[in-house]
Amino acid sequence: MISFLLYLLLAVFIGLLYHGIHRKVIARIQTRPGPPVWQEFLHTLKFSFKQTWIPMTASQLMFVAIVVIMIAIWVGGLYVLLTGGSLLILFAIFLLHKITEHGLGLSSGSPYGKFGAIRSVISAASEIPLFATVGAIYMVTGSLMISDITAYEAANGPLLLSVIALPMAIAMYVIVLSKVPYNPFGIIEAKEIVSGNKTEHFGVWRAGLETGFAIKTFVLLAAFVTLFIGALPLWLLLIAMLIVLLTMSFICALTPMLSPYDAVTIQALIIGFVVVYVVIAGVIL
Amino acid sequence: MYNLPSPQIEGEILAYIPFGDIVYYFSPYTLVLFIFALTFTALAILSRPEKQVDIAFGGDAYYTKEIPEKQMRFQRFMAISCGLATMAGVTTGDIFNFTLLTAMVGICNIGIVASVKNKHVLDNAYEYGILAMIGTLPLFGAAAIILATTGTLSLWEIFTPAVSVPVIAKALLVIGVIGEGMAPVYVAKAEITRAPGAPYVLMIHVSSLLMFLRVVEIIISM
Amino acid sequence: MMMLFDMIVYDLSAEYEAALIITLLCIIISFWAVMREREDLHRLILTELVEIMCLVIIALVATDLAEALILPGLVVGIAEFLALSELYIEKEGLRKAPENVLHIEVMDSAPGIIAVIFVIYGIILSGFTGGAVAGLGLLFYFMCRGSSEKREIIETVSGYAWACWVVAFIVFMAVPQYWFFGVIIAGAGIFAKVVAKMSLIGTMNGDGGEGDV
Amino acid sequence: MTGIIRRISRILQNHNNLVGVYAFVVIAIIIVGLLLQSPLTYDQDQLYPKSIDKNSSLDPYDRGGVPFGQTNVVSQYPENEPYLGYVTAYLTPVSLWISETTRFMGTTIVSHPGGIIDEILYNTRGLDTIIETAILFVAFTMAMFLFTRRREE
Amino acid sequence: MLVLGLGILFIGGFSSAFPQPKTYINRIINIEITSFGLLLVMLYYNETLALVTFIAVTVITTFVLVRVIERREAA
Repeated sequence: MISFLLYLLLAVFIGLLYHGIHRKVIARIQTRPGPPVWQEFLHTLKFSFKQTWIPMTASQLMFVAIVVIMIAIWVGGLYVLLTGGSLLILFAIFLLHKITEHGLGLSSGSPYGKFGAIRSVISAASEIPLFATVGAIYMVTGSLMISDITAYEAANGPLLLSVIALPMAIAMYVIVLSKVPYNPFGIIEAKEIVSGNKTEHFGVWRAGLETGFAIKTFVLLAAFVTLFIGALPLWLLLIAMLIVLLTMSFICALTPMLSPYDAVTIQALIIGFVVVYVVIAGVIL
Repeated sequence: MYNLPSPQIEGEILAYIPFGDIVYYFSPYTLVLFIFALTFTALAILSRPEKQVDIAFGGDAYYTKEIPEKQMRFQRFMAISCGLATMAGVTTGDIFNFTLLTAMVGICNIGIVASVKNKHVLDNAYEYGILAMIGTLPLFGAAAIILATTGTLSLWEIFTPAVSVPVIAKALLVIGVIGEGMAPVYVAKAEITRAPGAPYVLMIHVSSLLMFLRVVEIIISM
Repeated sequence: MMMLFDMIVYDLSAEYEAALIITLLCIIISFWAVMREREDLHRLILTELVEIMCLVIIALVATDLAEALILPGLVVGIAEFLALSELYIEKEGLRKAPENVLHIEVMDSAPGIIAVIFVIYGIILSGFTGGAVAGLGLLFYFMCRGSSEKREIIETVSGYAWACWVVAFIVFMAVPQYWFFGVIIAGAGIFAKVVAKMSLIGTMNGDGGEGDV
Repeated sequence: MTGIIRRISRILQNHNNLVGVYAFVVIAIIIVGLLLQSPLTYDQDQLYPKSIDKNSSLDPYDRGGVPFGQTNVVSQYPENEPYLGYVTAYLTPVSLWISETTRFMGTTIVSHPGGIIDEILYNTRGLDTIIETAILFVAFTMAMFLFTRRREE
Repeated sequence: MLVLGLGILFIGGFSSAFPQPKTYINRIINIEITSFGLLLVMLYYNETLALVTFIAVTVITTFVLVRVIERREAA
């Protein structure tokens, strides 16, 4: 229990730090000085001590509850990842995150939040087929327990190097990419709708959200590394996560934000390709 | 007898509740989904709807939309039924029961927005409704084909490796749930969530995603 | 003694697949029509075609279980159908009441007798099917006579019937030794429930106009 | 490439195309499914199998058994239903009378409380019926709400 | 009888999918033909209870439909 709490603190710390690094790298690629890497920390701390209230137009209880739920599901996700639970639960949590995104936007009554929430539903279209990868992983490893998958990798080498699993890794990469800030698919928080679904959450609520997002980034990156490379010692895991994140920073820095429906179409095409691949592989195997 | 033949997918069974041939069960996976559905149903019961802010174009004016009391009660009723159906749907251990609950989720989802007096929302709700209705064919069709080819409806029996379910039934089941809950079919669903009444409208998304998560588990285990 | 009866036990393996493939072809046709259709009301009508195809697939299984599954399938169909048609009227804003197109002479004289026949047969049938049949009779009656003030009573009845049903279910699950009690309550409850729902449709016929005008 | 993506997005984002796209996907799945695995063999070992006794006055629903005694019914989990088969053989006095006087009212009798369908609908798969009446309930509430509101205006 | 039922189902399905002329009433009548196919299939498998219920319910669906069409024509 104590060790889990320590991991949780680490996840928050690393997640916020990586967000900062992400911003810094993007800024440098775009030849801007960019904020210091500790910026996200400072943000969160600052928000924690700001004046806080609930907007009059909001659905009061939900406005608060949704922040709590958001943090809770990702803590749960971290727990599943650490205990080597079922991969299916991890992905369920990933999808539940879409619901909280939706709820965040809806609960405030603000039109910007509403737009963000609607876009969150739109983008759900492309992220749901992610389950094709889960099915494919089951086909390859014969188990969906994360502990079994890492054991499989220890015996047979990383999944990333196997021909069957490579397209799944690509699809998964696209999915994780769509969850880091400033990504080309990030239509939910696009700047033309202010901050999208986060617009009305400020003060402590915003600090809570940032914490939740930090855990989310940590869990997703760690899951990606664990799934496709294998169980690594902590320091190696962190380095691998950072490398994955850096590749994403490059993509984020160099691509424009897509229009909402195009973002969905592109993601859906990528994942549709993977589904076809999985089906064909399944028939041949 | 009530043990999953392949616990490495969703974990060991924690508890089960028998209702005759239909047995509900909790595995770690279904428990997570159940708790989530429960949370959002509680939210729908407890929280008041938000007052959606609309900007009047051509000026600085804005106004908030209030939901009439009667309509709010109706929406809440629909959202709660939807939540109950979802809670049952994610824990059921019977394929036909699952399809029935999915159909119920579909009709409740339409009900949540049916009371909104907005032509755009109603148009989309109608499209959704048509989709939900023709979605019952793949849904029940899949259940019937499974029954005919395997001779059982219980998920435990179907999950055993000895029982092979035809690909067409699996695919029809998935597409049926997609049609009912409209999980990835996004257009109309995104548009109907423009309706005011956040805790209830959110239920549309919650229920359809949870049903989809459940069907994924069923498909992988089959 | 039993040997004398000619017992038929189905051997379906031969015909099931062929029948299923033909049904699937029919389904493809109906979905093709849905795909081509652009008009909303035509789509609504086509969904009924789709429902029928759905029932055929279930019917092909041909066990008692299949038959028990057809009944829920039917009900889901009619329920969604009714809700959607109301939604259609709402969305198109069809507020104007129609002149009674279906007004023929039979509708003035027949309803009493026909309703009584249907209701009696429905009571004899009782249970689910009986409810549908009796409800049909009442529907016909209300539809012809046009009655709106009884709606609240009917709604209340259907609420109690539903409660009855749930009680019966609990009896079956919690105290199975009183199964007999359960059967009777359930039969009566589901009967009343279905009758009430069906006759509600009948009272809805007038719809907003003629009762008040 | 961008052109294609734009065109696909434009089709998908129009809600009038939604049903058409869905129908197309279903057709595609049926065709592909049939091609992939055409022998859909019927499993002989079914739950609640039928046997038709043409000479019984309960035809086509005579499943044998003694009233208030166990009858053989193939259900999924018989241990959950200690009184399985009791309902199947029970006839109310009215239905008993009908069955003794006529020979062609089997359907009428069996839909009367007591019969294999009741066994399934009430006892073994009672929850299905609950859900299905709940669907009916919800859909009617929705229709009545819209109807009443329109009437009040 | 099964063959006949499926045949009627097919013909009815086809004619209600592509009715000539394409009016609401025409389509509904064609759907009634299809439902006869279903009735024959049910009869073949001795599913008489389902058959009776189906007959009762089809009347209601048709009724609901006709009501909607009436209103549409009136508007």
